[in-house]
Amino acid sequence: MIDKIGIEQFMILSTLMFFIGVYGFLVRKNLITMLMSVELILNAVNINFVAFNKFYYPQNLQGHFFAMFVIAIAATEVAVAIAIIISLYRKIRTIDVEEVDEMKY
Amino acid sequence: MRHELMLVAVGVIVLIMDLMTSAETKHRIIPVAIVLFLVNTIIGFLPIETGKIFGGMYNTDDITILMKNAMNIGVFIIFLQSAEWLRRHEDRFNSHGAYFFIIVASLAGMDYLISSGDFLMFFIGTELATIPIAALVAIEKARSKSAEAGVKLILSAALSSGITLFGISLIYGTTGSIYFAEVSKAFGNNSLQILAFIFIFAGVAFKISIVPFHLWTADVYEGAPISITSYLSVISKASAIFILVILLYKVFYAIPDIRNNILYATSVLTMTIGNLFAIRQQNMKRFLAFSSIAQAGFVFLGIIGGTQIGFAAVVYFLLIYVFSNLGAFGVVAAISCATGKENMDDYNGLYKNNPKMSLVMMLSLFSLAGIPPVAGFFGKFFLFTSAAKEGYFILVLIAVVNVTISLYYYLLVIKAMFINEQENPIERIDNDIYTKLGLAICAAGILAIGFFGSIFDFINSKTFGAM
Amino acid sequence: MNSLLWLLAIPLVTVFVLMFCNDRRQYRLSAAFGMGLQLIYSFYLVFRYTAERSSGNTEQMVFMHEYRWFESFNIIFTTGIDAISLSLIVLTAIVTFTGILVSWNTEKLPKEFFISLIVLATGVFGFFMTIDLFTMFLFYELAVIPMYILIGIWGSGKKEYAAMKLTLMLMGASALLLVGILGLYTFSSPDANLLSFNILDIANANIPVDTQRFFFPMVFIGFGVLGALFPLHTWSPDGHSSAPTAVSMLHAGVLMKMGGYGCLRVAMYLLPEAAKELAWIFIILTTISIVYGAFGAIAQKDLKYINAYSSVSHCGLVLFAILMMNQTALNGSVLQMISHGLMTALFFALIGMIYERTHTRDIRLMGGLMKIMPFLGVCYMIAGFASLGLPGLSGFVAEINVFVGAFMHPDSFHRVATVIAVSSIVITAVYILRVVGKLLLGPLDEEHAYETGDARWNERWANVILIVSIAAIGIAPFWLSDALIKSLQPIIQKLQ
Amino acid sequence: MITESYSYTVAIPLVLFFSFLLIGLAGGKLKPIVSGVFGTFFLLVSTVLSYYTAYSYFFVDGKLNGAYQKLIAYDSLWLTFTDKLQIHMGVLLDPISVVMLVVITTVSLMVHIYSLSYMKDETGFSRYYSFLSLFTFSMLGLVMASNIFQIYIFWELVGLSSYLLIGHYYERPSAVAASKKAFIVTRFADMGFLVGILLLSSFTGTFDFLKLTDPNGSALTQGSAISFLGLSVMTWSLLLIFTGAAGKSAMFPLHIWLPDAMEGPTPVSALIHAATMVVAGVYLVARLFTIYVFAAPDALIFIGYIGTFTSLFAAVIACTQTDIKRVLAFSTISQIGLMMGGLGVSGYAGAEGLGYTASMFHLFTHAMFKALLFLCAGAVIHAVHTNELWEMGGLKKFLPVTNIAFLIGCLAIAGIPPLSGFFSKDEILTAAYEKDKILFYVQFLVAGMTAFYMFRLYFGIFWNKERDYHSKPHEAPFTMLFSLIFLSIAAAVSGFIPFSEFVTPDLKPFESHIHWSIAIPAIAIAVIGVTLASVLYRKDSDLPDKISISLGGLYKAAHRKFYIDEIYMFITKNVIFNYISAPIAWFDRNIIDNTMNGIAAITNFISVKIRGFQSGQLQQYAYVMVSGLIIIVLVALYFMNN
Repeated sequence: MIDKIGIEQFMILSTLMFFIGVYGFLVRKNLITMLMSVELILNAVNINFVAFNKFYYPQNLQGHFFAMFVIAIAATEVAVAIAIIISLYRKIRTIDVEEVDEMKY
Repeated sequence: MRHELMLVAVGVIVLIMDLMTSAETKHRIIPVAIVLFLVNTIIGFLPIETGKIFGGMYNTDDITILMKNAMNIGVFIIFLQSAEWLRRHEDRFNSHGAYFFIIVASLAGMDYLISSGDFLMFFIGTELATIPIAALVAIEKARSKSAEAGVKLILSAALSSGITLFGISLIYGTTGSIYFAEVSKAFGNNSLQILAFIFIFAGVAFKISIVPFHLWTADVYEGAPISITSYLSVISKASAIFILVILLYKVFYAIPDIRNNILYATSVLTMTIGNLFAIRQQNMKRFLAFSSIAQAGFVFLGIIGGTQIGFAAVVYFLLIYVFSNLGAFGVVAAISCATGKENMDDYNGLYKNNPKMSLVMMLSLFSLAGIPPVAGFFGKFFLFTSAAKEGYFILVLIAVVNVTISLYYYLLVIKAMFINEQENPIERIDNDIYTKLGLAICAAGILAIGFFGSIFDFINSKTFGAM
Repeated sequence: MNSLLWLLAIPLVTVFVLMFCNDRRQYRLSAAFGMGLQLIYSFYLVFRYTAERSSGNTEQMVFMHEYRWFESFNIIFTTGIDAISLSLIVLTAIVTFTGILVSWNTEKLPKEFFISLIVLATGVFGFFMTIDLFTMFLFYELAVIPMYILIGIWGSGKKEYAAMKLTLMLMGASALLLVGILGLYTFSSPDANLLSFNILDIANANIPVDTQRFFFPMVFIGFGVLGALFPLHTWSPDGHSSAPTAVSMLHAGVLMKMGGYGCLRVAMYLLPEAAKELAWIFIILTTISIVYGAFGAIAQKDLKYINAYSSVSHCGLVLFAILMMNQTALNGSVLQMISHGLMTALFFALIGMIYERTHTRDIRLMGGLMKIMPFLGVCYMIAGFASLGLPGLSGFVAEINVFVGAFMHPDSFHRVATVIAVSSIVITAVYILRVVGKLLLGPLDEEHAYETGDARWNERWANVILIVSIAAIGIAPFWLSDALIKSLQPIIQKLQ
Repeated sequence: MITESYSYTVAIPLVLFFSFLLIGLAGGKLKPIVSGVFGTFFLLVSTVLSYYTAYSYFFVDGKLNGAYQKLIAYDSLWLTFTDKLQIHMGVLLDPISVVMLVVITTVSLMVHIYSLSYMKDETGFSRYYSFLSLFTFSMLGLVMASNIFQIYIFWELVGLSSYLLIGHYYERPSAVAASKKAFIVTRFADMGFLVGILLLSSFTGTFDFLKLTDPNGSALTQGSAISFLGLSVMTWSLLLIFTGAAGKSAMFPLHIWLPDAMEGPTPVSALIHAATMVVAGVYLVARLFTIYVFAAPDALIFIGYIGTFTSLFAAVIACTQTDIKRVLAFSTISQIGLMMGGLGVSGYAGAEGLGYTASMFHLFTHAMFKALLFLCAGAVIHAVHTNELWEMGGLKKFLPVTNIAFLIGCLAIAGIPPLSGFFSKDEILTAAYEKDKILFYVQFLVAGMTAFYMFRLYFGIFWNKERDYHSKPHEAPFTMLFSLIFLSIAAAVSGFIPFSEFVTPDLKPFESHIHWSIAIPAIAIAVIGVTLASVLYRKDSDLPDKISISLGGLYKAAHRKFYIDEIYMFITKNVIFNYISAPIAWFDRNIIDNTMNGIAAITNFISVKIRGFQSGQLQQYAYVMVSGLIIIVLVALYFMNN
């Protein structure tokens, strides 16, 4: 059963994750949740890379490596983002994205 | 690879010094860092071997070196302009070392970016360039705007890199490689590949602030410390434009129609919307943000034909743009630093007490607007010429009309400085030697570059055209 | 050093010297010295030019010199003059010099004023002495921009509005112009590597008629806006009336001529087939310009507005003549440029001087000034007579050439247009005499305490120089006209 | 082909130009009287040269094979239009130009001398003399012109001098208005002149009089075949040229400026607005007579009718005016009308050219007696300081010399033999009689009216009731009297010049004699006119008032100059100013200007409207970004699949 899982399923999963991530980014009001949505997007990408590598191009490891770099960089990104969000929270006492609109027009 | 390594070395030295200095002596880092960076800049000009390493992951040639050197000069000017600001805001953050280190690191990221030969390097370069900058944008802890700008930058940058990455993954899936050279061979008229291309384009366009991916720009520029704003608007944008050209003509050259149509449409949108927003801005940083959005639209005129000379015009324009925009930002920075004033109204009667700064500002704005005899004129003219040579006359006409609109708001600033009067114009500002030097370099660049035609010819001899 | 480059070098050195001067006396002396030198040099060039021609040089352009600039685009800074550009250079030198004399007592920021003024003049000199489109365009814009600052800082009335309107309209026009120039460049040669901005090269290229049809309106309107082409003339009244005296002089006297010159040298010369096809549209517009400007002037009350509308009318005549495309009319158009340049400069100079003494420009509030300032009054009358085309002064020579040339077309469209244009001489007489009557003649209005005193020495000299030039052309037009006709031949051949 | 022996004639006008520059530039520095003497001296030089020219032309070497020659005495290229079409500045000597030289210099010299004392106490004495020099220069240049464009050039210049001299008292608003009116009306006419020249030259390809007026030349036939609105192009162009002539010579309906021009100093009126400039129109038609008569005879008929009508029209008005200078002005208009009428009825060859000869003859005699009348009027005004006829009277005992001079002038103009007017008018009437009876009867009537209104003037001034004068009127000083006496003699005797010996259209002399069958009725009607005037005005009586009241509306209309001025005023003030100029100015300021401003406003408006995109909301930014991306993808895929 499990060996019947083909590239299509991975593709469907990753696409779903990507769009769920985008959707989450667009509608969730909490900055941290938005950050998590981004993580969903990045993980969708990772699934893609790994799946493509595994199914189509097993002779090289480019996909796998790429996925690892993505994971690493996502981590740094999150670290910096969280730091900034904390800094923001200190100033305006909220992490609701709709409150973050001091600058506009 | 020397540029990147040099930058890392400079960064590390500054960081170590930062560790070894006490709070009272922190400001001594400033001259050391500047001198170090100057040395780095000068070494950058020394001859260097070109070629590929890491199996084509990283490559360097004359034009990338030229670009890196131009970016070095730009950062050097930014450092000069930020010295005063750093010293005055010592109380707000006491890590000058971090400031220099982060910028140098980000610059190294951009160097990697423009040298990249595969999508992994491209991705790493992008992130290395962006993430530290997001931290710097939010560095002014005392201002909520700074943190807000940081949040907006890091989140939207994350989204855009997610989109880019998704595109890259599709490219990988359809072509089986992440190397530019191999991807380009396998790339063709495949819907999925075009989808991927557009995703990647969107990611880069986000960095260049192309409409409709530009909305973060103004807020981030306004919220960030000025030196970071100038860094974002000049260095970051220039490197992104450069890599866009590489992508378009070294990787995705097989779809000229779609490419040109996208460029055409986004170019028109970018110029027009950037200008329309810029007209009403009162905050100088926001004003320059929108003006730089519009400028990016003009650059596409050079890119669209895909000719060698068009690309040369783009690089030439970027070189000039570095000086022009940094000149304008330098003046804004100096005034903001000395008086905290950033609004256009505050500039009324500036000429009375600060004639030299007003003149530099005027030169920079004229250069941005493309008024002869300053360099910006030549930059724009060549962009237009290269587009016209490919037959895009209507696009050129739209662009030139936009130049006229842009002239309107640039003139508003000039009007404020020279014509308007107010009872209490900004007092005479005594700039430190660094700021003066920085502004002088900008002014000299703006005045001189156009007259030396050989600069353009040199660039032209180094660039490449569509394959 | 190439003899034409001095025309750029002298003003630039003057600007440089001005930067290091530090009191008003030094500013004005060095400005006057520099521009005086320029004037002398331009006369020397006339002498050189005549000598060159009489020694048998029959090249279209003399003193040609090429400076390679941007090899990749084949942009070559090419200097060269013929009688047309030379006469306009002399005109510019005269007007600039008198402009500096007139602004002798500038109070506000004199250094900046003279620098801007000379930069503006440099743009004009550069425009007339080059024969490649790139440099021409560069100098064109260089001349337009200082205008903004000059009007904005030293102007009067709604100066900011006027300055902005003027600059934007002219730059908007230059947008069209730029596209036109790039079009000419692109089609200058079938070989993409041999494209050229050089006017003489482009003249030899065979540009397809369809292409010409597309670019001719752009170039013509682009330059035409500067030449106050109806209905795009509206920058002119506000701009002229807000500008300080010397700037009005330079602008109406010289800058507007760049429009006419450009139409002639670029639009007509390089795009002749389209010009022939599309001329009728612009003939209608210019005919309207001529009459419209003149009628508009009748209803004005402000001296500068009157003169601005009159400029619309006269510059309309320049473009009108250019569109008539024969030797006589083209000769007339160049003569009209020179003549209008001189007399409108004189007008604006006088208006400035009168304003300085009466503190008003409203003709209803003045009267009988001839009694207290006879010198200025006489000068004003002479300017007025030149403007209404009195024989013996330059305006007549120009207008006659235009009318005779225009009337040579045998078809009734051209003739009707000509007759309408001729009617402007009457309307001009009406508004000129109306102003003269109200302003200078009649009983002296005792209610207004005018600052008495006739012209000072600098003002006298400025007026005398201009009047002598006007009269010289008016009394002995043949030398100028003959030289112009020779230089016009290449253009006429293209238009046949 | 230049006749070298006459090349000195170019100095005749140039001397005066020099005089103009000298007095004009140095005028302020010189003593007034010195300027006057200078001016007079230079004019004397010109006069002597003119007389010498006339003598040698008419009596020594002007004739060849029994016909006078058209000599080009000087010629230089002035302006090139094309290889064929050029303006030259030249001197053309032929009978009419030589006659005009004599007339102009004579009258001008008299006026110069006269003005030395007449204008003595005026401010602007130097200015006056410099302008007189300018005028005389221009007028001489006009008559000596060798081509039609040169005429046009000097035509404008005389207009200018006239403008300047009418406005001599520039502080007087009425003088300013009059000068302006004179200039603009003639300018309007000149526009027709200019278009006429353009039209003429475009068909004949030349401006040159020698070519244009050569009866065998090709110029005459070109253009005749092309017609426009039923008339040949030649006729059109000549009619347009005549418009110019009509403007300068104050033909109906362009006569309105001349009466107002009397605002100028009286000697100026004598010189410019009676003797010389106003007859330039006649001169122009005479100059182009050949082409009129051959190429456009219908234009010539038109000229004859216009001239005759004007003469009647002006004579009627002259009977009702009370300002003595205006009476003289209308009389001038009337006499010029006669001259035009004479030209209109003339033929070309031999005795058929009587009208032409008569016209030039009348021009000559009229110049003498009308200048005389004006100068007398000046002397009178000088004495009583008013222009109003009814404020004068009984002056014959105060001003005996003036009285005699004025009487001679009146007799001359009335056509009483043996004074000059009789001869010239007789020839005009004869010519009209032979050609067109209607014109003859009208002119005949005019002759009677002329006698009437001139003697009305004479009796009104010198006889009638003596008024209360502020100071006792005194006779003019010698310089003025000298001019009067000189001109009286000229007016009296110049009729005996056998004009047909000298001035004929085909340049060949013919015999002319007095046609008593016409002369006797003409004398009779003149005598009737004089008698009538003497009955009415020699003594103070209320008869004139009664007559004028009984005439009612007609009198009033004539007195108000048939409301022509009001019509003009209506057209210029209401139609042109209020309905053309003001709306154009409004249109420009509001419509065109606001269109430009509107473009700017629209840009701004859009800019305000789209600012909602930049809401500060991060998620909205992301939303725009993602939807932009999706749109690009969709569009790209759509295009790819098509």
